[in-house]
Amino acid sequence: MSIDDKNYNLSVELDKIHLRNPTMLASGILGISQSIFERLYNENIGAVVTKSISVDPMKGYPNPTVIPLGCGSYLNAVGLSNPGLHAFSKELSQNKNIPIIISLVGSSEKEFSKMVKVFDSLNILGYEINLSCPHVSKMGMEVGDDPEAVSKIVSTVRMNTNKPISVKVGVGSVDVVELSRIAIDAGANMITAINTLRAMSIDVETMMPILSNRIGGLSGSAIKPIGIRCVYEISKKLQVPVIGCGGVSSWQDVIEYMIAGASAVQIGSVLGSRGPRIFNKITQDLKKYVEKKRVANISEIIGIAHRY
Amino acid sequence: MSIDDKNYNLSVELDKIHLRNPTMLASGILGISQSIFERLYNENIGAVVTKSISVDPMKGYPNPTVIPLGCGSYLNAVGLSNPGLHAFSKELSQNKNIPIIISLVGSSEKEFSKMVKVFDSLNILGYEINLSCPHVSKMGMEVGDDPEAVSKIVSTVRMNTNKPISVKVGVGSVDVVELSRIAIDAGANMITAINTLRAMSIDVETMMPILSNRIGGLSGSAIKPIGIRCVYEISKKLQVPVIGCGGVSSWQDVIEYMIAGASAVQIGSVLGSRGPRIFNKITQDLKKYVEKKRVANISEIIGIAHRY
Amino acid sequence: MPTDIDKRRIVQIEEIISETPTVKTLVFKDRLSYFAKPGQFLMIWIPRIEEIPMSVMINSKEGYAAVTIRKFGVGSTALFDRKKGDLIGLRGPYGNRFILRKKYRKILIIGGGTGLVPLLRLVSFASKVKVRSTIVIGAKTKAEVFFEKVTRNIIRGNNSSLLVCTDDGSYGIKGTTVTLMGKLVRDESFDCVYTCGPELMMKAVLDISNQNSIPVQASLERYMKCGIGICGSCCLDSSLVCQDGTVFDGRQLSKMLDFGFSYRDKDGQKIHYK
Amino acid sequence: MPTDIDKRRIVQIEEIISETPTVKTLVFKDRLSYFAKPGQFLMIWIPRIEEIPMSVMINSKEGYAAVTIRKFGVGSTALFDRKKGDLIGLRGPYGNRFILRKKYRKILIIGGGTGLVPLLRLVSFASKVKVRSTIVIGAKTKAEVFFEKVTRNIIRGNNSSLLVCTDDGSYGIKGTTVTLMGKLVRDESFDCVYTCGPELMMKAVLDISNQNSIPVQASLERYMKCGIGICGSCCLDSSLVCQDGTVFDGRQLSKMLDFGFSYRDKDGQKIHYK
Ligand SMILES: Cc1cc2nc3c(=O)[nH]c(=O)nc-3n(C[C@H](O)[C@H](O)[C@H](O)COP(=O)(O)OP(=O)(O)OC[C@H]3O[C@@H](n4cnc5c(N)ncnc54)[C@H](O)[C@@H]3O)c2cc1C
Ligand SMILES: Cc1cc2nc3c(=O)[nH]c(=O)nc-3n(C[C@H](O)[C@H](O)[C@H](O)COP(=O)(O)OP(=O)(O)OC[C@H]3O[C@@H](n4cnc5c(N)ncnc54)[C@H](O)[C@@H]3O)c2cc1C
Ligand SMILES: Cc1cc2nc3c(=O)[nH]c(=O)nc-3n(C[C@H](O)[C@H](O)[C@H](O)COP(=O)(O)O)c2cc1C
Ligand SMILES: Cc1cc2nc3c(=O)[nH]c(=O)nc-3n(C[C@H](O)[C@H](O)[C@H](O)COP(=O)(O)O)c2cc1C
Ligand code: FES
Ligand code: FES
Repeated sequence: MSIDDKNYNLSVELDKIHLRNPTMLASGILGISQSIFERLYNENIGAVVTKSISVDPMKGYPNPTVIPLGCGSYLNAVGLSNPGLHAFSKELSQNKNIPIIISLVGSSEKEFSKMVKVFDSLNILGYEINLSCPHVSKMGMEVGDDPEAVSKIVSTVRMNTNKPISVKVGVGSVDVVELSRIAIDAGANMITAINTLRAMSIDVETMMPILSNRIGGLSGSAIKPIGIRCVYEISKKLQVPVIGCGGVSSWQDVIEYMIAGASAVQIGSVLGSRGPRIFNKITQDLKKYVEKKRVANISEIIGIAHRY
Repeated sequence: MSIDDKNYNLSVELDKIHLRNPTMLASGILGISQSIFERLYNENIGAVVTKSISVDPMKGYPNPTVIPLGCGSYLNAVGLSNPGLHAFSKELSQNKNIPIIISLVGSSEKEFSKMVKVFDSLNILGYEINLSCPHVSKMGMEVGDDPEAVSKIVSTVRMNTNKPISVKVGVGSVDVVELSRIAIDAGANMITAINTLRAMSIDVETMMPILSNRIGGLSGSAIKPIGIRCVYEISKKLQVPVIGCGGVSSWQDVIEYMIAGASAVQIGSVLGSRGPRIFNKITQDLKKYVEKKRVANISEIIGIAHRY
Repeated sequence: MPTDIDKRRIVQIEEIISETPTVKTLVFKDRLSYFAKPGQFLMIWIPRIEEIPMSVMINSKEGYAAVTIRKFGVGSTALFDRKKGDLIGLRGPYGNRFILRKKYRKILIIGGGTGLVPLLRLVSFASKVKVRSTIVIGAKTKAEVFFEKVTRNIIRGNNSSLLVCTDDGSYGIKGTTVTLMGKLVRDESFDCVYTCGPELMMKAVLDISNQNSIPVQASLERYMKCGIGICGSCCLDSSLVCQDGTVFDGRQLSKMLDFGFSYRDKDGQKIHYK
Repeated sequence: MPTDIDKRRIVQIEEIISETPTVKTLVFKDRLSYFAKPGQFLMIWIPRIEEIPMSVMINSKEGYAAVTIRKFGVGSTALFDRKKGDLIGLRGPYGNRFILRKKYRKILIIGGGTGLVPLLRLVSFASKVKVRSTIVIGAKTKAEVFFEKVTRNIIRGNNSSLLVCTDDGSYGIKGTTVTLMGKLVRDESFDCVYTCGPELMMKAVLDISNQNSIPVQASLERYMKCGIGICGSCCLDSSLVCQDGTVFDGRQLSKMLDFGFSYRDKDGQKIHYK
């Protein structure tokens, strides 16, 4: 792809991972189809993170599962629906050059080791462990809120792979920096911050909760200032790459996350209004930015805000 | 005031407090002047909560302290600036009929008892204890994240007054329902939820954090779905009045909070775009709502969402 | 940025039309739906039960629209069972639309079941701009034929024709829409074929159109959660049916490996059409 | 909803005019500020140092505006020390404005120090609609007089007059703006008096206007954090200077107990003017 050469100055390094640019697909967004991953790659994305995969297929919650709230914010409780380990490893089996990170979710160490054993032979960059889904019991946040479980799960994944591991944290009842530290100590190579925040929306006319699960996760523009804060705090305290996530919808948002300390950013909700093209748009805009600012490589700006 | 009779069907009860309607001023918003409180009362407000007051005057952080983020959201780190116990008790000394709740902030039990001893002789409805300011060390959230400190402070205030006490909780590292339970067990009569969420904004052009304190609290529309969720969860578990707060800007938002379980709501950030008149506007709209829906008293809708 | 169409409206069902024992049309007032383009769909919220995608049915009253449901599983049955005066929620209309090129004079419409819904909006539009339509409505048997009267009303005075066929010959022409289409394109020339209905029917329509070099457009269905291009549940090859579709043209359809072959279930696993 | 004006713009200082040893005007390009109304102010961000309210100074270039700072404490000194090419942030313009009624033919302007900034925007506007202004600029001493030339340029050819006075008589007329105003209103008639400057001066201007039954408008200053009606730090009796003001008329001012009497400090405590 000639895109790569032209974007030389947008490349970033995440542990052992080299990305042609810092944009990534956030987990759970369009994340179950190899054909879609290929399309996103043609839209110049840096890497894709898959939907969080569990050992067994999960149907998730009934609809409504996704609610647009206006102003670029969304509420969702899809309930981690996913095709499961086997169907998904088949889905990715033909992957050659798409930079894919598999997101994993589960409730026991055994489940995680089972998945990594299967996925590790695929052509993938690494893993993201989802410890922060705010609306599924016994998975996600309930694990993330239990420091001991986090440590055990991360160590288990570490023991079963040499590929880089990111742990995805959220705003739960363990401090985000503390949780990140536990994950890193247990063998994670980097941190993704943040997942959605536990939230709810009730219809005033019918007086009923809208999501079938009642409570879900808030994403999009609303959470950007919280994501920026988390990335800033984590990157200030820990010497590992941080992947920023939450409310990115433009090149300015990417830069804001990077200045705050992110080495790359994940993009999700904005696809609801801008479609997959947004990746190409943002990448082109970033290119203009580094050229205008005469930045030799975009990674130079990572964490600059810590100086002030 | 003839307003009272006309709005008979909007009245709500919060423990021993009777309010002519469920709208309240959120703490920290226009909250230091008796003249302003009188103006708000003429705008048909249900009650005012003052700026959080500490024993000694506090200058707060240098500007910038308040940032409009667009879409009805704001970031602030005023640093609990306030005129202190003595100047403020003088400010309120002439109060007769304005329904005022004093918000208290401090770092030790002694400070709280000192304040309550002075304020208790004023014409006020009760107290709100701020345990959730996310950007001032040793006060607010750092206290709220320490269950033992919460318990001690609330008991101390309880011992020094017979007036109703609300404890204001936020999204910190103790679960909001757990924290509320601790506060109630220690003698609080009700809960205010939620305060702002720890957040940050960095200017892309200068690459510098905008707030002088770097980190502040997110308020306004962005946090409404989180506030609704907290009110829903607290009111589901605890049998005490809950005061909803966060992102209210219209009568629909008031109703949504009440359906979720709030007995009253506090309104803050929206004053930045709508001014004090918003209270009269919302109250009139609520009146139309109860008339249209033929609700005898608005309190009938409190917590209706729990049925579904 | 999410726009007006994303805002949930709560509407009252003002009229219910029973089309067949298992198909009903629910009429409601909603400006955005009234202005929906042919091929667009709504996400219909049945409070505390489901939210399902439904094409926007036309209604003769200004400012009104409708949905036509076939009773099927949990969600569609709950919607089917709504009474006059009940409340449902809507967001949308979402998706792209059938395109009627300026140069088209005569078009062929092949509809099966509720697939007629988006097609009738198209026929109505074509009628207004004086494009002649030949509409083929197919059903298994007489009892399952519906929309015949509505269609006649729409095309009245426009030199268009309506052909009804049933698999068992109990009403109209005996045979499937596909066999009928084969005959029609041999005898007459059409500028474009538009279709919506069971996927295997649409696949056959695509094949015949390709063989006869007639442009074709089809409105597809896939399992949808968000309806707006976020969740990925509606993916079909590299397309998102909710955002890139629901309407695809012959060129796009011919390249798709999944079209007429497989779809994804609620958990995202691929299932093959039998 | 917060609108465009709330959006922080980062602008470059393109020109610096030294008005006196302690007063400078910084010129920048910003469309919203260019269109500011007389009396409106900006919140000026000096990155990592302060954010302070500043009236919007006019600039002759299309699309440009300026601020005129008196070096004072931390924030104003930092702004004063900015160099050409430095970046500052802006939000606003905020607040209401001076009102120039259609029927006014002749107005009196009383300005002290940087209080002239909003007044010059008013004079410029008055000039355009052919209203005659008598402008009184006051300063302690000759070295502190500024804006004389700018003002002359604005009123050129408009039959308006500019009077400069100094307390020590080192330049222009000897005396304060207030004594001069006393004389002016005795000799001539004005449709309205507009003032901005030290509060005690404005208080005296209010009193004289009331005694002579002349309408008066004053642009006030209070400590401001948010500039948009949220924090309450700018409260003056039951008004918010940032949202209800900065401009108040004689009727409002006469009812205020705090005007000319007390203001609130950074912690909200009331301080009395000495
Ligand atoms: C764009 C579009 C327009 C449609 N228009 C109409 C219409 O006008 N009239 C009509 O009767 N039907 C229409 N459908 C189909 C309709 O959405 C499904 O039949 C309906 O959702 C079934 O829901 P259920 O709860 O009854 O089924 P379930 O019992 O939940 O599932 C049965 C099957 O129904 C389908 N289905 C269920 N939920 C969905 C969903 N959220 N999205 C897509 N398919 C689903 C799946 O194939 C599923 O296997 C349309 C579908 C799409 C995608
Ligand atoms: C609407 C308005 C318009 C103004 N226009 C101008 C102008 O055009 N030119 C000019 O030189 N000055 C103007 N000022 C005054 C200017 O804002 C203050 O002089 C400046 O903020 C001083 O800041 P500092 O950091 O230097 O002072 P500090 O050392 O922080 O404080 C000294 C004193 O300055 C004042 N001050 C400080 N910060 C603020 C603040 N945020 N808001 C209001 N007053 C403050 C207070 O009286 C304070 O006691 C205006 C003020 C207001 C409210
Ligand atoms: C519909 C939807 C589904 C999601 N599913 C997952 C998931 O499976 N695993 C996960 O780690 N995060 C999931 N997320 C969270 C996103 O990856 C991301 O952290 C969050 O949406 C914030 O980013 P955004 O504001 O760009 O959307 C999901 C978000 C949405 C909106
Ligand atoms: C400028 C500002 C100052 C605030 N100061 C306080 C405070 O002193 N004490 C407190 O408990 N909450 C304070 N808050 C939080 C509000 O009371 C409220 O919880 C929060 O703003 C959410 O409500 P809103 O979205 O309606 O603004 C402050 C909020 C703002 C915006
Ligand atoms: S339905 Fe969610 S992407 Fe299409
Ligand atoms: S400056 Fe905040 S209310 Fe006026």
